Amino acid sequence: MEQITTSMLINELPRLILSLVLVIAFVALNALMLVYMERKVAGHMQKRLGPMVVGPHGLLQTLVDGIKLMGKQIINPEEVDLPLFRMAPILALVPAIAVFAVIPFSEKLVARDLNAGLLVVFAYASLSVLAILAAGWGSNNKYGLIGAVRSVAQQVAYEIPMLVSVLSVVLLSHTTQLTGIVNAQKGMWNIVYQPVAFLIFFICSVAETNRAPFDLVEGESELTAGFHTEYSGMGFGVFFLAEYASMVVGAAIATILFLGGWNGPTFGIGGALSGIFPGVLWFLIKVYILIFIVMWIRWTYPRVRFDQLLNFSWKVLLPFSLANLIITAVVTKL
Amino acid sequence: MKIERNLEEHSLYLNMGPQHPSTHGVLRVILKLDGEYIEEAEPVLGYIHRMHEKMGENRTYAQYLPNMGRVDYLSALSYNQCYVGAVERLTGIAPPPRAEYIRVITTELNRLSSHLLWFGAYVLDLGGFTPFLYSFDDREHILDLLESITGSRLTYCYFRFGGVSKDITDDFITGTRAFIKRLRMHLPMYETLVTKNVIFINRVKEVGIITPEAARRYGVTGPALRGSGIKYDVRKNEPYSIYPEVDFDIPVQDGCDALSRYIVRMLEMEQSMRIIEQALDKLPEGPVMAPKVPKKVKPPKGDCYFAVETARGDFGIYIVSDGTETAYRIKLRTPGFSNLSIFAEISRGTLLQDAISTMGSLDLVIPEIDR
Amino acid sequence: MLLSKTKTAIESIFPLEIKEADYARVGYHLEVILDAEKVVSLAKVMMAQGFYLEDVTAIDLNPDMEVIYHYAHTEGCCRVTGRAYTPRHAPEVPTIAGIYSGANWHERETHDFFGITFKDHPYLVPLLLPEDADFHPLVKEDGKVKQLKDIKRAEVKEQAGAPAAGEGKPAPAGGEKGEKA
Amino acid sequence: MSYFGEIYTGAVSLIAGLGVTGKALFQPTVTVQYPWETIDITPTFRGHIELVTDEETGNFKCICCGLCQLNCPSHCISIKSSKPEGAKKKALDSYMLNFTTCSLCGTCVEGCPADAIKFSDDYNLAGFSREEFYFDLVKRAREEK
Repeated sequence: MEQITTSMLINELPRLILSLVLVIAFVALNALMLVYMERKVAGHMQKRLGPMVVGPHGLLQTLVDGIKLMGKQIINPEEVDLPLFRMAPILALVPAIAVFAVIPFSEKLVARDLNAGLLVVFAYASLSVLAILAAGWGSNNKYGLIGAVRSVAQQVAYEIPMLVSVLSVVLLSHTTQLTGIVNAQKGMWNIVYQPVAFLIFFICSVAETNRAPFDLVEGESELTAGFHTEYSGMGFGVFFLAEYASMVVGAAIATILFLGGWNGPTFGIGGALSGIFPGVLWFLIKVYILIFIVMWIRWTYPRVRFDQLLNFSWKVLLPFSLANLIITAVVTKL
Repeated sequence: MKIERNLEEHSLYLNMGPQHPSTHGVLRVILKLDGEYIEEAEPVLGYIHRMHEKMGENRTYAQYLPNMGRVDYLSALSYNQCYVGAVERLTGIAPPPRAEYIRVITTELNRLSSHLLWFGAYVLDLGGFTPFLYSFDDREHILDLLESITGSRLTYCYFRFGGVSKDITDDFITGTRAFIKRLRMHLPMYETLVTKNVIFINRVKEVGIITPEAARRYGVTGPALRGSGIKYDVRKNEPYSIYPEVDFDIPVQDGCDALSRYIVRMLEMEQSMRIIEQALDKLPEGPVMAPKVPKKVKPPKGDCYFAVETARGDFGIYIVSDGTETAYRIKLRTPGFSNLSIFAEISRGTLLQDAISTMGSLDLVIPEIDR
Repeated sequence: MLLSKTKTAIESIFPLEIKEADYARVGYHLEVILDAEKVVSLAKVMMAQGFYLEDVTAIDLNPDMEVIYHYAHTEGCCRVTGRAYTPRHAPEVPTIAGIYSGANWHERETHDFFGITFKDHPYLVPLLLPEDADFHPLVKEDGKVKQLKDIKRAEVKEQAGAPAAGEGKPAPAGGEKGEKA
Repeated sequence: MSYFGEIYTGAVSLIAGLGVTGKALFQPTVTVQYPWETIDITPTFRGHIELVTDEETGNFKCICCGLCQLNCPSHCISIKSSKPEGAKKKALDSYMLNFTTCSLCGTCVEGCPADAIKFSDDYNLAGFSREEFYFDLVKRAREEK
């Protein structure tokens, strides 16, 4: 470990601030775009048009919605646990933003290229459950409480197969540094070697972000709005922002681990395409395709039942991911 | 029936409704929960009670007709049919055959629209948003068709004592045939999207078990009863109007669960389409109103009961006349009332999410329950 | 067949109270007129015969309120109407909620509307009316309430005139072709 | 069914579901952008009622018999009429429709012996107060002219 010195801090400070500003801007912009995209995708899947009024094809709709949310009164219901209640939205957003510190958008475009990047990602990601628990418990609402309790069980159940499936990627690339994992995929993307792990990881990341069909935490048909029932204005808005931020994180990690990160397709006929776009663009294209699939899933399926959700994780995902890990370990040692 | 609150226990009392996304209107259910398991459920009614029965005593027979569209706004024409049927039985007015055919065609279209709405709303209850809009897209065509005949889109007041208020047009007939063709094409799509979906099946299978014995104790009727393996349909058991002249089946499933009730309704849509097609083929010429209907309907003294099969079950009207222009007593026996009364029993011991899918599978329309 | 079977079953307990009704005109086959205490034994018979309860309701009459039980069968077409009378000033009927669970709500509703007390009812509080309602909307005002004879069909004449008189009338339910079948 | 069989059929059903919504994504939408686009109202549409004027004389067809007022289940019609001196027929002074309680059942139009009232096709009704829906049909008909 290097010794942290004052001069180092001074040298690093501009870079840190720049990264922070860029990441926050990226997250906010993404949320605006993704909400618009979600509404358009949902609309067209349902033979509707989606937002059409504000701006050309409703492009400015989410911006206006955001402004409206900011203008709303922030209500603190009686008998809430005020510190927890107010802290929860921030607690949800901060880890989602902090994760971006280690995500490499391209070879150079990474705020901090840690050698244990993958671990940092999962450490931060598991914090989100705390935020939901704080929100549900703090708001002194029975729907919120049930939602929060569901969230804990769900996160515990889905984190394990997710980590196990990621381990097999680590076995392949011999590193937990995210740039290292991407570089290891120069020749061939991991999805080709690890389709099962990819599928498990993808399902788990949908569940981790509490997106339909795994959105039991908010499950509006039984829990009205689950953990954020009592939130108004920007309190709700920040949760919303956090949800979309963690959606991007999930898709980004999946891209890095399985879809070759910023690498264009270097195999088959795709090899010719690789040079067309710069690395960042390749990365973002893959991320948005994954996000589109998440949306597609959301607007197609009904919500699963809670016990079945847990059963699916413990009885299907976990055995499959473990088997996959063992097979990978054996094959790489051969 | 009543939930006693005991603060010593570690139970959670959850007040679901009267404003709740899944109670379809203003139904309130007090739930006593142990974790997510329901220990007791107590439905609380009356939030949209309008005392339709009292209105019947204060209005003339003709003036009470518009009320029928408001009792159950989703199958208003079945209610129209029951009421005019009861008054016709009481007074001895006989509608001409063409009117009877038109009544059946429009009522079955109305049943289709009710089932389509239920399908969408049920999947919405289970968290699937998209099928809801697909079924509304189809339902909109029925509403357009019925609007072109009756003049309203939801609370129809179309049948009259001794006939119907307006003859159907050729446009309506071609439109109906085109719609049936369209719906036949769309039903397999619903099947792929919902019926076969593994998440959906897991949500409804073996959920909300209504045993045939319990169904009889509570007086459950309609698709909820037919999902418990009992082949009872007023249209077959006690045929009225022109139902004996058309060929149709009564779909029955014996799973006793929400899935069976779901499948019964989906199969019923096909049967409704068959009835409409046959009725359109056989549609006789002639007037649509009986020749001598008095301006003021004044049935003789006496009582009479008339029952029809609505989209939700057996709806009966019991009229007691004292020989004047207004009824002495009108009793509306609504199917939803009995169907909901079983909810407390079948939801006991199930998960909160199962209660939602059970409630949805009963196809509740609260105004009809509260009257 | 169902009809005759039901009739025999009811007759074995209520030989005097049972009457056959003209289905085409009134929409039910059998009518059982009982003392208020006997509604439970009728419910037991109906349960044993496989009937389900359509509804429980009442009519406000002077001097006795009429409580009505509609039963129907799922395996054919047979409707039975039970009628019991209870004094208007203090209406009271035993509950049948112990036999037909569905009667629980129907009786609560009737209690709301008419103020009829159902003896031994497990939970007789307002169902459709507000919890603190102290009125019964379907109880008629004193001037408007009628007697039983005012709402009954003039049957005496018809019976005297034998079936011929009934057939001579313009078919009462001629439009309901199905019912003749 | 076996463990793997269940997973397989489940996965197939899920993919088939994605196919349905995916196809819909590229199908034309059915939305009508309401304030800018409208659909035609059917001729049978039952809006609120309007007075019919006789094309020859330009007077209202109403003969002031009061049947509509009598037939209305919700008592939302009230007519005032007078008989000017020397005239043969009664003349309509005011025809008030309380649209807040009207249930659009059409009993009034059906019962009218002179065919003097009809349904309008006005479905864009909005207002800020209850009073805006107490329609004076005589005034409305004159304004329309």
